Amino acid sequence: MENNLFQIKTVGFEGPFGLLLGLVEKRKLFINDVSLSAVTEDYLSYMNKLGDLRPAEVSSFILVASTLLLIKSKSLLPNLDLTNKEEGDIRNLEDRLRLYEIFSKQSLLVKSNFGKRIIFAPLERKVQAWGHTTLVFLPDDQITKDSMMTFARNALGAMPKKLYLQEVEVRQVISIEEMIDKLTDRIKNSLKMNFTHFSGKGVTREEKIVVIVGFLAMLELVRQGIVDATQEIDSGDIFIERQEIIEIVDELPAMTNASNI
Amino acid sequence: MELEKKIEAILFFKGEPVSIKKLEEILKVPNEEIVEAIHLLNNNLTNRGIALLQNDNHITLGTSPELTNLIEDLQKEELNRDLSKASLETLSIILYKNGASRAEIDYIRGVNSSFTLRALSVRGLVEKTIDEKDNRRYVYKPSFDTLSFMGIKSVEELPDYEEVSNSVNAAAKSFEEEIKKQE
Amino acid sequence: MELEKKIEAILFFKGEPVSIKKLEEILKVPNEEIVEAIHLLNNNLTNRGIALLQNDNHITLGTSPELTNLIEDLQKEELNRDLSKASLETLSIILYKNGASRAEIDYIRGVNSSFTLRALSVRGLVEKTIDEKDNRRYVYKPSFDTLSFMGIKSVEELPDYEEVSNSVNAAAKSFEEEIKKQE
Repeated sequence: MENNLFQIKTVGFEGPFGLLLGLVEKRKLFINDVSLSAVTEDYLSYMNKLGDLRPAEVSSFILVASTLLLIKSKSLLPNLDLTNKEEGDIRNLEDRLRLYEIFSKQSLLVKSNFGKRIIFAPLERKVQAWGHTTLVFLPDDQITKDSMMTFARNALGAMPKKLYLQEVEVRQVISIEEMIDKLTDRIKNSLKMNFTHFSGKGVTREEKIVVIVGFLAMLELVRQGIVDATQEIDSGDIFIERQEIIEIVDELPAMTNASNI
Repeated sequence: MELEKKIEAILFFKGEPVSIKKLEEILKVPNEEIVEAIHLLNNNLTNRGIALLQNDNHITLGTSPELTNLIEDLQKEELNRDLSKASLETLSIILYKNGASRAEIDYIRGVNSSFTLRALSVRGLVEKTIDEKDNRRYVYKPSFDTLSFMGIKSVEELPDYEEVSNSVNAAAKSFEEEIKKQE
Repeated sequence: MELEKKIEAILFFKGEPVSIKKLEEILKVPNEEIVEAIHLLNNNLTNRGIALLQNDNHITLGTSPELTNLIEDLQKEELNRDLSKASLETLSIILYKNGASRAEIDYIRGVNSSFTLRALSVRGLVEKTIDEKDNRRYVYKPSFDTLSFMGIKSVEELPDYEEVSNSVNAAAKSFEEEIKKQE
């Protein structure tokens, strides 16, 4: 159980692709619509436990979730007509996940090679042409008391203090909420209208309905998560102090990208 | 005296990366001759105590990767070999793509990579430069320090480089439009 | 790897004369073998851009004597060039911090400063010394010549010293805290 919680956190920071890839690989599946549909519930239940992430991070999880919902809906309700854009989103997620898988694999190779064999640059030295060894002092008129003060101040001023959350992400989050609402409606309607499609082999109609109702409940949870995230974005300042980020990094053992690279 | 010897002397004197363009200026010979001479120098330095590193139109000299332990004992500073998962992913993208924009990295990883990129920059493992193909955007490139830590003389020596880089570039093409939208 | 290659790498890495006795210690082989290997290395380096210099039981690498003019020109050009913005910024941090490690400078600037520090050292503007508080690391200090060039006797005479210096120290401290988190 504890081990499980730790995993949620770890997988959590690796981002939506890390989580999704982990779930697919855990079932020893290849990346395709069938495997993504199979892990959608797992993905959503992990995601709902990521409540304490920043809105920007939550939004990247939600973006992926919305596509997974499409895939899942299609697998539950084969007569659900997807638009070209929706089909494109699904293909795009599969492709991106395959690309991420490549780098995820290579990063393990980089890890195992990094620092094993090292090529050293020469130490700092005053190499001279043949036979020359001179001690030099070569200043520059640009070095004055005042210029040094200005340069020091500028260097300090250029250190990052704020992180700007892209408005694009905020807008995407909101539209996903709308999308989930629409999707919920669509599924509900399909459920009412299309009982004939629930005659799969080995699965009774009742079982299918149980799956779909459970799925709708999960959608509602995700929708609620988005509402929380967007409210936070709407009411809060979209600038985040750098210090805050570092504190968050401190709280989550897996979120050490800034301090423990 | 042959050109490759002059280049060797210049690299030794400078003790830091020198651009091919700079070598053309110093030696007043055309690009092709420099490139040819670098090739010869690289051959001369095979199986020696010194190695030639090539990265992004710059070259530099370093100690042979086979002598890691010997040289590490000579230097007093401690080396940091730890990289987080986020850093490893980001660095792998930059290495195998041989330079990537932040939008591309974010797109591939599915998360915002700006902190990871800053941490990698501070450690000198990546360099932020203006994209030669499009001067309105930046690209992050692998640094000589990264090659050094990987014990390779150029990115082509990375494990599975050609294979990975081919499949990545093929895949990346279809994403180009979408990445542009995010920039 | 053969002994002469190891010696070549050591000499290249150190960039200063090394005694034969020191080589015996580092490589843990008897004097005769070192002498023999030096002989082989000298042969290898004949007709190359790098040459082996011997003097009084010390050896070092230098550029080939035939290339003296080329290297001297290069040196003049390097030393007469205006300092870059990066160099001036780095110098200002070293001044207001009154001694800073490379990692601290990198952290404040957000980029790797090793080549910049090298340029400042070569011109005698800063000095690299072992940190008295922690002998595993180096600190860069402003040279006396730099202070007198600005017409001051100590860094405290810099404008707004206390305020700016406090900010620089605070920045360096937040770096230290990040480092501690890793340990």
